[in-house]
Amino acid sequence: MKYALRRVLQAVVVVLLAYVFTFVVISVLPGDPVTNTLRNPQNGFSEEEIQRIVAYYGLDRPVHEQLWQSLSRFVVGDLGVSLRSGLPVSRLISEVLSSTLVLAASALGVALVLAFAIGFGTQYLPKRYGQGLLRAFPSLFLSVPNFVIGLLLINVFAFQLGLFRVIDSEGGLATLFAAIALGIPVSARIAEVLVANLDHESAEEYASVARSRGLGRTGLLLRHLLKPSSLPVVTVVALAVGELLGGAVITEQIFGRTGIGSLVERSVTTQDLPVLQAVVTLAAIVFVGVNLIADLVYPLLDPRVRLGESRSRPKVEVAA
Amino acid sequence: AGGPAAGTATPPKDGGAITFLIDSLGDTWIPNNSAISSFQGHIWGHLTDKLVYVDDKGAVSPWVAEKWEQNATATEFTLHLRQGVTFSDKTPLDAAAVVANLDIWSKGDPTRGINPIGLFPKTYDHSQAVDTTTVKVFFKAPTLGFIPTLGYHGSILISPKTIALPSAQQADLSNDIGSGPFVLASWKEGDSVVLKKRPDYNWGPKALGHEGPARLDSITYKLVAEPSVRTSAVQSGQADVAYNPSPQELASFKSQGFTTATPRYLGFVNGFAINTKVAPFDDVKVRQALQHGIDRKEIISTVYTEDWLPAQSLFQSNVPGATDRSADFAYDADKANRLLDEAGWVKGADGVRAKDGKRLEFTLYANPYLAASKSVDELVAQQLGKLGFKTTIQAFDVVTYGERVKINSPSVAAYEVTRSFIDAGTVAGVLTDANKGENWFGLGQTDAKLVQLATGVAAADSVEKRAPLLDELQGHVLQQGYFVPLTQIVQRLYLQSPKLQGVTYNGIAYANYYAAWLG
Amino acid sequence: MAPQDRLTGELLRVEGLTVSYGDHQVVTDVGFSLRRGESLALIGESGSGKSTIARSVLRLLPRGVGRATGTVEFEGQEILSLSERRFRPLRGRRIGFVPQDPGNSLNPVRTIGVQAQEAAALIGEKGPEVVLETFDQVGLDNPRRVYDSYPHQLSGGMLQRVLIGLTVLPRPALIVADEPTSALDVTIQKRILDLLSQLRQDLNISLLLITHDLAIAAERADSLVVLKDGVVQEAGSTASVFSAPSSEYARKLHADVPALNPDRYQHLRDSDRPVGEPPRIEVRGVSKTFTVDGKVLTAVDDVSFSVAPGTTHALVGESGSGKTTTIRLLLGLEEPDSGSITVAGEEVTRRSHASLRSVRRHLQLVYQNPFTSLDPLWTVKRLVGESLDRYRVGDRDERVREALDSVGLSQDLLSRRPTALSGGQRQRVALARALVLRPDVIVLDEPTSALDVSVQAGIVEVMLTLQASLGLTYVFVSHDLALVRQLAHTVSVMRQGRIVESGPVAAVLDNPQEPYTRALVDSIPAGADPVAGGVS
Amino acid sequence: MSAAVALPTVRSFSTRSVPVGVVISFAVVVFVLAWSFLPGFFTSHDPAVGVPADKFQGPSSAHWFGTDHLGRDLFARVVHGSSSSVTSALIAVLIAVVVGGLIGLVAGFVGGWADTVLSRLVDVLLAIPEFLLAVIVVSALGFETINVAIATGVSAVGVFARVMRSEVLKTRRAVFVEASYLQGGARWHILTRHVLPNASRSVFTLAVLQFGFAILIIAGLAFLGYGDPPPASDWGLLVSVGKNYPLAPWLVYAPALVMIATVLSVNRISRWLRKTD
Ligand SMILES: Nc1ncnc2c1ncn2[C@@H]1O[C@H](COP(=O)(O)OP(=O)(O)OP(=O)(O)O)[C@@H](O)[C@H]1O
Ligand SMILES: Nc1ncnc2c1ncn2[C@@H]1O[C@H](COP(=O)(O)OP(=O)(O)OP(=O)(O)O)[C@@H](O)[C@H]1O
Ligand SMILES: [Mg+2]
Ligand SMILES: [Mg+2]
Ligand code: NI
Repeated sequence: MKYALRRVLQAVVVVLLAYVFTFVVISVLPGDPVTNTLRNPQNGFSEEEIQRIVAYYGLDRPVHEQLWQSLSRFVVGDLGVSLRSGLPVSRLISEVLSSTLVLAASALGVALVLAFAIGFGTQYLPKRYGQGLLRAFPSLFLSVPNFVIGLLLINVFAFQLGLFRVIDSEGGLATLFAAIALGIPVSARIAEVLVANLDHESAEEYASVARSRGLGRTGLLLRHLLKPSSLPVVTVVALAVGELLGGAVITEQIFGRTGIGSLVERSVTTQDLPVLQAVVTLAAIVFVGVNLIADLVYPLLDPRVRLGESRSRPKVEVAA
Repeated sequence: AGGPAAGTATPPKDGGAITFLIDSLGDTWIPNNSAISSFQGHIWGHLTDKLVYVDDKGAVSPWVAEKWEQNATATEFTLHLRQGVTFSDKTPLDAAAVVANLDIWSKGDPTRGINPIGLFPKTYDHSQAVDTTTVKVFFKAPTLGFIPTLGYHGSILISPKTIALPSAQQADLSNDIGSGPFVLASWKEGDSVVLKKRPDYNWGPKALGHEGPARLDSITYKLVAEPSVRTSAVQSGQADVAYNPSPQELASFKSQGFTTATPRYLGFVNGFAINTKVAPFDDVKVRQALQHGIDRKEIISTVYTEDWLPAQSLFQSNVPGATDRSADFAYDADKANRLLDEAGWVKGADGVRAKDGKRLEFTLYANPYLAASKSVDELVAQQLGKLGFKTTIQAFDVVTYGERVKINSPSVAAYEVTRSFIDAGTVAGVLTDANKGENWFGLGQTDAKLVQLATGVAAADSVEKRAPLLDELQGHVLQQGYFVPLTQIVQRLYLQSPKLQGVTYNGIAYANYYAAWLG
Repeated sequence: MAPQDRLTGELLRVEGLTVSYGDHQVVTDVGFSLRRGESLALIGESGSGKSTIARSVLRLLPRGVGRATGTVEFEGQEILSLSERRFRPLRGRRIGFVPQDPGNSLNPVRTIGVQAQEAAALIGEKGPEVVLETFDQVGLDNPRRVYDSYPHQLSGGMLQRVLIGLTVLPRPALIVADEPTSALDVTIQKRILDLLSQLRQDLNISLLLITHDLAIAAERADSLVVLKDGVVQEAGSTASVFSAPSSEYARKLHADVPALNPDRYQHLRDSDRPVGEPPRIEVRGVSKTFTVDGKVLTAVDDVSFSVAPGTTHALVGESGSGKTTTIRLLLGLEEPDSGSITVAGEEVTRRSHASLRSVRRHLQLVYQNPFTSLDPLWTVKRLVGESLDRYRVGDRDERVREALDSVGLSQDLLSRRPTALSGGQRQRVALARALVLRPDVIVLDEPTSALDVSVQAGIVEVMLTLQASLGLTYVFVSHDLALVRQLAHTVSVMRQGRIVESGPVAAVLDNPQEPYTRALVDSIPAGADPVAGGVS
Repeated sequence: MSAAVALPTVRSFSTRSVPVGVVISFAVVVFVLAWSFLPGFFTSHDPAVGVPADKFQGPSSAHWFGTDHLGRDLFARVVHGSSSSVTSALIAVLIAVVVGGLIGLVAGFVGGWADTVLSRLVDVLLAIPEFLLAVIVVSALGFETINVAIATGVSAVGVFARVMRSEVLKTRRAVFVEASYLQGGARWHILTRHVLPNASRSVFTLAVLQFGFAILIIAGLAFLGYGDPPPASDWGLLVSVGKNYPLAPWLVYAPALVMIATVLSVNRISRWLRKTD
């Protein structure tokens, strides 16, 4: 339990640091949505007017003061007000969060289904023909820019086949196809690990021994190989959460969905610092939280690993 | 085609819902702070009314203000309001409400983070409600542009209750009460705004040729950031209007039977304001060479379609007071070459002209407010390249652009203008630095003729007296090469389902669906 | 299958068996036969194809890669060409399999019980009773606990018992055992082998035993097949192969097994050495504890011994008894909690790395595993020469070549990297690296346990020759008593961090005083004793 | 008898045959590199100047990839854009390798206090989703291709730091490092001669893989409009401009296919390197 507590504390520190980090990075560029809107030549504001409004938002104070103020607000749960829209950041986020979570969860579902289909396929298909092709899929999935997948899917399934309507962007099928676009690269990562593990596990001595006990291919796969091969998938999935949240920026843009991703997109172009900070911190919380849970739950799944042991979950090498 | 959409094939009928795909829903919904947004203007245009209506020819006609008078020096105006106009919360839109609006437009409220309306005349002094339907407005100096400005997209009439709210609440669109033909049904930040018709609406502008409530039941503005997704959705019948399709594809859509609309706003044409302090543009010949070296026809045929018009002056040709000055800057490559030769710029081995060891070059900053700007600049760079004039293109996002590209800054030799206005008098405030003018050409008040013309335009107390001054001013600015027009600007483009009819476009090129119907 | 086959005839007949992995042929034209109730041993060095043959018989060659041709007849039925569906019922039911490494042979994430049920299901049993009964039969103390455990919670010996139990549970006619004990401690090896023999007799099961250990084969099998590079070198009854090996290879193999030739290197070992000099190494009352997960573990407990110059001192004991820790203390790689150590009169404990440098010149270590102790990116030349550079010794190339010569390595290897060397070659490189500074003392931590017997014999010979010519002092760690008898002068037997017995090799091994030492000595396979002597 | 540890089999050191897929991958990479060094050799068209009258022509023998909205030859633009695409991906990888590698090396080798501080920093970098991090960084630096490359590099620093650190830790504990120490090796010698070369091997393989991903991330950022102004023709920019013309789909698919082929090849090579390690 001491271990769990330490991990939680560590996670909290990381989240706070992520908050500060974002602030520092974004503050590098002097620019903010307020001055930006004001400087739109259509507006024709004078310099004094601009200064007055900037002062209202406290944007003229030294950076460290701003950071201190925003950090002390953040700690008590106040995310501040969006400079761009003037709405409370917590409201902006709570409005779009569920949409992104649904998308990310569906994408994860799609990714898992695809990955396991590939994984099982490699164990069943004859080595020479189907397998080579199947094994090439993860690589291919990882090489296609996700916006190309998105544009392709939307073109074919929404416009050519009319399966879903883009304006109904939160609808079931629309969400499914967005999830496919977002999930494909993730499925590749999972499949890579899964296939490697299935190969590895099936070459393990215990697989031979189990077969020597009369088990057939399916029995071996389901009773023996599946569980140990899937365990590292927990790690990959936990890491993939980051990719899902990051990838949502583009997927949401293409599929015309609201969500954390499109919120980031909009806020970045206007340098809406409070929103960006909140979103990045939220993403960090989700990522750190999921990984924390994975760390704490893993020992329950894998009898070999005990909580707090230095080698807890197997570290999967993340390739970017 | 500009103006009302073509095709009135089916008779008007009531009912139906349309979907309008838009590339952004702007930033904030605080009415004062957002009214300028090119995106939110669509929604404000249906949620709110204005005091006057300005059509796409710049003609001003009554709306909430039934009639108005002004004194001889154009410093005092009296507005007579229409009776019985109410906000959607049933409170009356009366003289007191108008005074509240005028005050907040002109001054904003810095303590609440509410900006003034940028283009509202700075000469505003105060206004008072004479009775429930009469408002008197006082100015410190002649303000010819006041009445047309009331039809500008910023001047939206909002309920005084809303105006009194703190900014965080005004930012919630559902708190923003207007008197328009539509009311808010629902909205989701960064996603969509759904409007439904207001059944008791009965005070639309006469100019739109429709009375009573709107015909359509609802309008959904849905944010779809990808241009290709917007157009494909209209093409496949999933939506009715796509905002800002790429101009080059319009012809092809048209041939497929879709309606396209490219209304022009009132304002300056798209062109370069030249900083005469920056080399090589400190030489009038180089400026003139630039004017004559640009092939506007090729721009239109390559980047745009024949719906675009070449510039005839520095104003769009629909602006009252604009005159045809195209001869002053007509495309003539030989002339441009000659001018550059005369100015002493000699072509080097790499095809770039040079003088005293300096190359003839400058940077164009593509205007992020105009989608086609990059393509136009690329083409201009190609054309100038043939003259031996090297042009580099720099493109920034809106934020960086606002930071780095400022008009009249020494690093910006040519500022790409995209600016709408409702009254040509605006020009007086940008040409020189007199009266805190924007000093577009970096001349300060050194060009006496320019100063004199600008002051004359500003001080004019009637449109008739102003017209000849305006004409002379346009001629002077163009002959001196201070401004290099490109094309008349179409900043708002629409791709539309052929079923949607009766759409109107106002003087700032916003589509209005009050009178529209689905065939 | 003919009825008489059931009782007496041939159970398994292999003929012209050829196996290849991809286009790499590893077993060529192998043939042998095994009669009902008898046992046959396949022996040969690592990589000679023993496991491959076992897997061919069980049809467990890796899918898609391994391909077997020839004939394998089991109970009169040709099984290589049988469809998987028809063959599957034979696996487990008629042919059982005991694997080499019990630690890897059970699914690590499922309980023993779940896996045991798979074996019970072969004979239609559902409940845990049969399994528990079998566990009892194979000598597992607490069957219920074993049943509920995960593999990692049991020791290697227990796991091997479990595996043997699962194999015999369906009462197969044949058990294929692939090195069933080589991953286990010596003392446990003997018990497991005894268990197998016992069950075999009780249940009348035939055994195809695979081993690299001639001594075990001699002790346990009725007949032998000797393999080299996938080709049968010699086959016949154990007695005949032992008494009159007809092939060169079998003769050499026999000669290289320490247990069968305890006095092979006597002449080298007992050559002249100085007498009366003070001990080169003195270890006095050294203790070392580790704290793991809050638990204190005494790895070395009050250990003392001394080594005379030019002699070999062996440290023996089962795994975890503290041998490696002791020598790490000796080298100054760990700090003892108490006690003192001197090497050539110099204290090595409680000193900094810098101040130890001068001692280290004369004190070198050869690690157990040559696959991890050589930087894979370095060439042999750099590896061997490293210490010369560090200590700025001149004529580097000359001394490197000399060192390679002395361990019997050709100069051609100078520019190779470890990955391009065999295990034996690597260990020789490690030895050369230790020798190149011309130290007085070399510490060797199980230097041959990762190597084949014949390779081991080569290394041992080099060691002893060097000792005879250079007067080196060795501290030699091993769990192999037979090897210790061949090359050491003195020995300390360790158990749970303590030295339980020590003294001259002959005295300790021939006349062990402690029960633990006796158990260790007993577990040396005796070989086919009556005839063994006649061969050396 | 020996406790025959499962040992890696000594591989015969014959020249292992290189799989066909890897050969093709190398060919693709060589081609792309050739494009970026000698674009003029592969196309005679000017990437920046087109014939406006020839705009939006589909792929043909005259214009292999068709022409764009200003009538410029798309193939020429792809070829001329490869230099910048390859360079920016290289910059991204370089930043990730150098900065991440250094952090990982110091954390892993120095340990203690430095490790704690650096590891937290790395945790922060890893906790922010990579693409999000890149978006934030590029928005702070300004939307230019070089900044996009820097942002992409920064976003991968965490991964490289972690891999480097664990490799350094692993190598530092390796038996051969202790052996070198016993041979009289000092800290610096061990670090530079044993730890760094061995730890770098997996970092190198990862770097090759990252090169492919960097191309994708840079393209993704370009897709969002964060890239160089025209007439730059990085692959990502080409796709990002091309997507606005749905009636001319080749403007998206031609550069996208080049990108996919390149990334696929690089990934294949990295995988092969990892296997032959
Ligand atoms: N799956 C495989 N693919 C390719 N080659 C293999 C495979 N398994 C074994 N080999 C090779 O086949 C040869 C024989 O291996 P095998 O495992 O049968 O030897 P062994 O006699 O059992 O050795 P050991 O004593 O080390 O267990 C070796 O050269 C080995 O490298
Ligand atoms: N660095 C360490 N930290 C914690 N425990 C250790 C450490 N090194 C050794 N031990 C423990 O000390 C005990 C003795 O280990 P040591 O390696 O000396 O045994 P050994 O006799 O060499 O065994 P083997 O024959 O398996 O090599 C073991 O229980 C081991 O787990
Ligand atoms: Mg084997
Ligand atoms: Mg040991
Ligand atoms: Ni052994």
